[in-house]
Amino acid sequence: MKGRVSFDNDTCKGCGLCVSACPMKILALDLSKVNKIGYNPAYCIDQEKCIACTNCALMCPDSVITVERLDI
Amino acid sequence: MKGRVSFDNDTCKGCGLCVSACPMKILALDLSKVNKIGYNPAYCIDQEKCIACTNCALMCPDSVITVERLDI
Amino acid sequence: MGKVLMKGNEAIAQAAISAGCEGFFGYPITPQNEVPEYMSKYLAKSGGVFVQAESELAAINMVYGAAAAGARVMTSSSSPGIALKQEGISYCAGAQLPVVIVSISRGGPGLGGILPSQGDYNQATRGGGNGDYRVIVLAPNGVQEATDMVRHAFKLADSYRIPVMVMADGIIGQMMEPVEIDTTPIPKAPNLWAATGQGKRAHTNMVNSMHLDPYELEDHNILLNNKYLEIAKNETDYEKYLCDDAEVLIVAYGTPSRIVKSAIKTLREEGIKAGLFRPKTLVPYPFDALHEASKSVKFVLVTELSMGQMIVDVKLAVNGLVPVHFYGRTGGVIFEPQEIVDAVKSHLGGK
Amino acid sequence: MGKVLMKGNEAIAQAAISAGCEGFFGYPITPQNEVPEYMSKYLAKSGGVFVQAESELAAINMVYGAAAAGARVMTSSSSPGIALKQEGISYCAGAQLPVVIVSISRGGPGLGGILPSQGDYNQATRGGGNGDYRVIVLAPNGVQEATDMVRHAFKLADSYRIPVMVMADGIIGQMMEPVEIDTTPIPKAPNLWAATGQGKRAHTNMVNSMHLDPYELEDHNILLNNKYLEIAKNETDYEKYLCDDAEVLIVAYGTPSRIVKSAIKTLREEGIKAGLFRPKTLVPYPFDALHEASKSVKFVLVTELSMGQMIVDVKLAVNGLVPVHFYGRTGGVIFEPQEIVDAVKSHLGGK
Amino acid sequence: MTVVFKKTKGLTNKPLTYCPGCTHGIIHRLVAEVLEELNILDRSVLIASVGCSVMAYDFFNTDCIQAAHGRAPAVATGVKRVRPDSIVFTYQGDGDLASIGTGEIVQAAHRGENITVIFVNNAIYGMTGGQMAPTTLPGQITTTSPYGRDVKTQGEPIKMSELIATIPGTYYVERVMTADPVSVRKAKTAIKKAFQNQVDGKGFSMVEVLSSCNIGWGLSPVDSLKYIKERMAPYFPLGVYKDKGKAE
Amino acid sequence: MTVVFKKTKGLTNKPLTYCPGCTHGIIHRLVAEVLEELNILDRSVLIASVGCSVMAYDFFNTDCIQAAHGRAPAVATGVKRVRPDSIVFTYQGDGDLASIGTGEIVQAAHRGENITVIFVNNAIYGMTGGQMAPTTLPGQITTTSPYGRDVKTQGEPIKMSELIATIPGTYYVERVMTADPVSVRKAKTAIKKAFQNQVDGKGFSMVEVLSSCNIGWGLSPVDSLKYIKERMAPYFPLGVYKDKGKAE
Amino acid sequence: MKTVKMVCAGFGGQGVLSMGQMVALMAMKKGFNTSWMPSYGPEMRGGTANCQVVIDEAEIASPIVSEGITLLLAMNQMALTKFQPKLEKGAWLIVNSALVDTKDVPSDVHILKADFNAIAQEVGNPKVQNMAALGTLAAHMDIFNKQDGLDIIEEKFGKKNPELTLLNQKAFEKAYDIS
Amino acid sequence: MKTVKMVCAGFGGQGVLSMGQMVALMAMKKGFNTSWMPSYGPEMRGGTANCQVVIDEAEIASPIVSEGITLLLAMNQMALTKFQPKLEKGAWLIVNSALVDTKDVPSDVHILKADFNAIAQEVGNPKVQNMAALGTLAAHMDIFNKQDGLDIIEEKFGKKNPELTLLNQKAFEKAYDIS
Ligand SMILES: Cc1ncc(C[n+]2csc(CCOP(=O)(O)OP(=O)(O)O)c2C)c(N)n1
Ligand SMILES: Cc1ncc(C[n+]2csc(CCOP(=O)(O)OP(=O)(O)O)c2C)c(N)n1
Ligand code: SF4
Ligand code: SF4
Ligand code: SF4
Ligand code: SF4
Repeated sequence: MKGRVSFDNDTCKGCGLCVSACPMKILALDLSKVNKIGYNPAYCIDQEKCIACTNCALMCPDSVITVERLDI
Repeated sequence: MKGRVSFDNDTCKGCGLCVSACPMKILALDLSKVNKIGYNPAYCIDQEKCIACTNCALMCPDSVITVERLDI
Repeated sequence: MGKVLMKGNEAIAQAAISAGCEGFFGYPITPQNEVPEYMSKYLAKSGGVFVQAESELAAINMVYGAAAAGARVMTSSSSPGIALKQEGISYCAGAQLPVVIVSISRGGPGLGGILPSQGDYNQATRGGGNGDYRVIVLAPNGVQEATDMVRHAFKLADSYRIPVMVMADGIIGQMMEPVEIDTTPIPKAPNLWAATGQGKRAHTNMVNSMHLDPYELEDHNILLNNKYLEIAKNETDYEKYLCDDAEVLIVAYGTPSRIVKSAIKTLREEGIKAGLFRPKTLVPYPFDALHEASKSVKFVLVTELSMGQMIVDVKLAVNGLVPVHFYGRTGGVIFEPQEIVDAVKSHLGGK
Repeated sequence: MGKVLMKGNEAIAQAAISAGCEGFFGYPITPQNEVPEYMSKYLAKSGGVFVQAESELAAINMVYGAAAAGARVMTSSSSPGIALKQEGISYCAGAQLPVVIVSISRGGPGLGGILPSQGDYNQATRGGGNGDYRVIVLAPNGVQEATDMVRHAFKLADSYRIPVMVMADGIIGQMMEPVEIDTTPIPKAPNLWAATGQGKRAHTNMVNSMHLDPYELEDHNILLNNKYLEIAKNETDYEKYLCDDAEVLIVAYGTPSRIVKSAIKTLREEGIKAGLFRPKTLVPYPFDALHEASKSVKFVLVTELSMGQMIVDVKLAVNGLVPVHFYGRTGGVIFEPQEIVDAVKSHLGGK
Repeated sequence: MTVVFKKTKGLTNKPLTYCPGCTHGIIHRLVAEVLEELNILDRSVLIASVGCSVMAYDFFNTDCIQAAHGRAPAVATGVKRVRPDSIVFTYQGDGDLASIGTGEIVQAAHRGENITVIFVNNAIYGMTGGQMAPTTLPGQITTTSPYGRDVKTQGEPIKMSELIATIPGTYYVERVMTADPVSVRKAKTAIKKAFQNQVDGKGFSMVEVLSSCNIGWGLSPVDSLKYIKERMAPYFPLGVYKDKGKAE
Repeated sequence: MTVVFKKTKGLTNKPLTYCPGCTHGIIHRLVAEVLEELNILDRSVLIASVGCSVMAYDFFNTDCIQAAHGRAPAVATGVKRVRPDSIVFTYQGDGDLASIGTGEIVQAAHRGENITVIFVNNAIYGMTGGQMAPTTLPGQITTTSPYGRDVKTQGEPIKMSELIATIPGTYYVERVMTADPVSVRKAKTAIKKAFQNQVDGKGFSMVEVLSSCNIGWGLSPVDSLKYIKERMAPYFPLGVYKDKGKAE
Repeated sequence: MKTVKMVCAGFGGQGVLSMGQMVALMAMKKGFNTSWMPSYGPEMRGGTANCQVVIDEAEIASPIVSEGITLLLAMNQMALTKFQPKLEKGAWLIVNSALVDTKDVPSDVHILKADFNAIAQEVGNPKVQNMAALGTLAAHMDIFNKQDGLDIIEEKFGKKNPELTLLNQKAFEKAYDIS
Repeated sequence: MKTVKMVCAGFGGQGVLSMGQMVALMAMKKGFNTSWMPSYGPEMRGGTANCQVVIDEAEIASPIVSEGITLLLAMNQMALTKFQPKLEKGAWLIVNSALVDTKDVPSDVHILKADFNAIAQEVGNPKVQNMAALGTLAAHMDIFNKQDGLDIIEEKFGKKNPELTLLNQKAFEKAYDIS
């Protein structure tokens, strides 16, 4: 694991832009949940693979995403 | 004489644009006259030299000038 | 054609098409967007021209040009957009052009809000354009009347060569009601004055609002004023509802007048004889009829969706005969019948 | 500093500079051109900013921006130009910005003429911007008063956070009269609300006229209205001239009021007791004082350089007490004292 | 004798109200001659604007509409759209077209309106007494740039032909001048083309004419012509800025 | 762990009111990040315009002024002239800047106002329900071009960066987009430059950002990004249109 | 007849606006006065929508239903939360039981529930949940019968798309029958 | 004192506007109320100009002199033609005899003539003809004396250009003395 991505779930609008931006294809919308504002929020299906490229965060219109990098 | 130039005196505003446009330098303002609208009108001092180039008429903002050419 | 359920804005647009509108020039603004949208879809199909102008300013000036060229034309907008049209409206009035302006008003001032309001009464009736001029202002109380008035507006514009405004609150623009749109063709007055290219005419035509000589401009103003007096004589219109035996006269226009009617029913059930006076033309205002109607009442209550603008015309009409009170809500808030009932009762006081 | 002979427009500009005007944004239009011209020459020298805007629309929005940033600012224009500013004025009023607007009016409607007129009374007092709002309107009767009122306008704008218009006819703009311009500094009200960059402030500032929630917008409208009521209580101003024993009351404002004074002298010489009531604030209008003054007269004669616009306010004030008559010239024609004398006599009739 | 030059029928008999030597008069004549030569006087509708040429409706022998300051292209749009067979042209100064009317001219070009625009650039507001225009030259003294136009605070003069040429809807733009007989002849050719384009249904055409305002500039009429050539033309280069016809 | 990306302090905590996937949000963030990085949040004054971003005053952590439709550059002029030390920027849509506000944007550039303009071109009027904008693509269906934009009667889309670049007063213009992480990074660089120019007193800078309106376009958020790249960018080529800094 | 003051509210995609329109249309066909008023403007963004339908024998006083709602269709929880305080006593509430929890609704309100999602799913298209709601509504309101609903659906979709008509009618009928 | 209602009219270059201003200035210095009003606007074009000066002990009623002119300065024939019908009985008329023919002026008007062009020529600058006119005017009007005129010229031109002051004063004096 090089990176970690976390979501401020209740501000996510489920637009999926992060999902399509992730080069590792590790993001998805959680169709099983509806958040406070009525959307299926995005989540990371495999944190291990995150390379902390910040692409998802760059594309998120609602500043939902925080990205951290493993300090080695 | 190749041409003849005539002026509608009472519409002339004495601006002198024709005078400066004439390649033959045969036009002038008549300082001895004041026309109906209060200006010194332009006139031709030497009709003989007119070459009917229409430069004067082209430059007259008030369409005061008529130019004729001698038919030979 | 029977009744159909239609959104006010669309019905207004369709009414204009049925009236033979040849050109529509407008700009988007809530809550009137369906007018240009409908026009973009259907006007060209019936031989007219739709142009989305770059602004309200451009729109009113396109209308000015098209009307000057003799076409039957319309524009529409809402509050800040109508503010931007003021210079152009003054030009149209000055040049005596028949144009129809639809105003679907919302809350102000400034950007304000987008919900229904009657805060643009002054804007419509006193203008804000410069100089002595008047435009006719019609105020419908629902979708059906809005379509009828739009058609009527074209007739008036044509026959008096004057801008006519149809002013409706955002409710009328946005709601759907059953409506039947008259499709009778409206003949056009001959417009021999129009600037269409000289053609075979003996003289050239000129459309203009400038008169540099003060005496000429004064004559022109007198001519405009005489025209207005003529219009006031012929075209003033209003509705009276249960006024004959009324002890309380409520004055309201537009959609709120319907709320007032329902309040009047309640009041009458409780033994209070209230009546409604509803101006249908805001310019010319039914001063005389309202004066008459106020003669036998205890007081007049003016109700508006504003802080009180029409009240000035009501006071002018009543001219001191009886007290004139006011009840209003504003900003997009719409009063309930009960609020009117309560207001009437409070002014009746210890009775 | 003693009296100097100055053109009205230049004196107005100088008065603004003396009042500490920090920014002027305007656009040329006759008959107010000397205002921006003077400003371009002298305002920067006294530390202010002069910008020739690309249009009246831009000018009023520059003023809006500069005022929102806390500066003391002014714009000026004439009839069609003021029409174009209506949306912006409504924004200024909505956002509660202290701005001064000078209107030097000419004949209308449309392009009209350039000679003096009072046909913009409605434009000034009823706006044409959208929504419920008021601006204060001051009406000077000459160059001296114009300068005094411009300075006063800045004070009022500041202390009430409201647009203030100084409306003068083209005569005042164009003529020269002896004038002494007060140079006392006018302290600025603290404008903690201004958007100047957050700096060390704990919170950010926001200047805005939009309120999407109707109840919020209603509260805002009520706030604006309360402010206006406060202004009406404190700031209403007028002049009475020979009113105490008057049997005829003439109402006039601006330069024409001086012509009326001279007519009154003639009338009194002929044994007719006439008096002048001159509103100095058109908004707020001196309704109560005029009502009082009309109590003991036979009739009221309203005189305007228009087809009759202020007459509406006069009628509201008189409220049916006595007849209200009208005499006006328009289009740039200015009445002579004798015309007023004749009008009074004709209404006195068989007397 | 054959008449080789006489006043065009495109102008009325009313004396022009321009100051002596003002080249508005030359431009009027050129336009009128073109309308006469193209035989479209009876189809033409002039949209007069606000500026010294506000009364152009008195001078052109065509139907006319007087437009609000800056709005002539919008008015022209209204006319042309409902009367597509008429020949519609605006006649506008630099205050009118390049300042208050910026939006209208840009957007008429953007829509590709099939109209003709005669843009008279005299680098000043003539009518209102010589205030600065957007085209006033750097350092030029006017009544609102009394110390000379300061490009730091008042900007560098705008170049409308260049600007309008970038708009995809524009069909033809050329800048000409009225400084001498040669340039006047060229100006006429450009104006003719701008009208011919409209006759042929090609779309938006504009001719910018560098013109004089001797009163506003404080120069003699003759010196003003020199000023056009020596001061204005270098800043506002003459030439064709767009011609879709050439590209076709 | 080091945080390599988190929400900027340049934005407030209020949730954005834009539709899901609307790239207005990305542009907001980029601007806010730049203000934070340049350390000018406390000097900045946002001029919010009328459009979907009308409530931008709620989202930026700066002083704000809400301007009338199209007039933001005039409002910005007013602010900047009386408060030259503040950093003044407008945030405008294509209806606001390229239609009703054409005059104001052109003339602010013409005067060389030292302000920064963020121009969000989404080829449609989002706020009012998806009407045609001057930048709507040929054939694009909107609520006022229900049969697709017809270039014959509605013109070809206007290219504002190209147009503004012709104005002598303009210092810097670049067109960028928000179609993918790479273009978003480039967009930020451009925006930063546009603000740096203002800090350095250089003059008028504008960044045109091709943005999405998935609701107005009737596409999914992800497809909208494709539309930007594949449909918009070819018509509105990305790149620097003017940079006086380079020329210096 | 007592004035019907109805509000239909839900997410953007749930078809509440057109459902309200069809109620008004049915009322019109039956000879009643009626009005339909949408919420409009920026608040539409973010995915909630509502409309107000008034039905009356007399002229419609106000098309705005701000208080005294007699009939509420709540297609999601937010809708219920927003409009419940404005229900009048004895009002009717129609909810999509799949998404809405009614435990906090006061007892003086008559609740009609059905799982519109399930019905739509059964019929084969999740989009027709609004027609299922229309079915429940028609079953409840005296002034409408089953045929009115089927006819209005026919009228609305008939020409364009017979298949869609059938689908919608099926959803309507299913809900009508179980109500 | 009877109200002075004066009109100064002539060609654009003849300096009638500033001449009128100096009359108003003199009046102000003398403690009178006064106003000066120019003709303005497009009619200025084409080279005619005029202004109106009112002087009064009481407040100035109207600064516009449209009728009842008591004093007319006509610097050219057009000026006389235009304003003569508006002269009141017993009015004073000052004309530039070089350019203006007064044969049609009614006998109830007092005419003061001088060749202002000639005077200006003598002094050496044709532009100062307006100061010559001022001289004639000052000589005629009770409220002014010679020194008033000399002072006002000093004040107006003094700082900028002492030479010009002298020139103007000379023209003024010459005309004053022969009047
Ligand atoms: C709305 C409006 N604003 C201002 C004016 C005043 N005005 C008349 S002409 C003019 C400018 C004219 O300059 P330009 O267009 O360059 O033409 P020119 O007179 O130089 O030929 C202005 C500002 C007006 N009539 N209307
Ligand atoms: C004077 C005026 N005209 C019209 C409107 C209505 N209006 C609000 S936003 C808008 C257009 C917004 O489109 P755009 O600028 O492209 O921004 P977007 O919503 O797409 O972000 C319009 C026309 C208004 N508020 N004021
Ligand atoms: S981009 Fe942002 S809002 Fe969109 S799904 Fe991802 S986290 Fe949610
Ligand atoms: S026609 Fe030519 S030669 Fe003859 S006068 Fe005119 S300019 Fe001179
Ligand atoms: S002011 Fe200038 S532009 Fe106007 S007519 Fe005179 S010279 Fe021509
Ligand atoms: S309407 Fe379009 S531009 Fe507006 S917020 Fe929604 S997606 Fe964004």
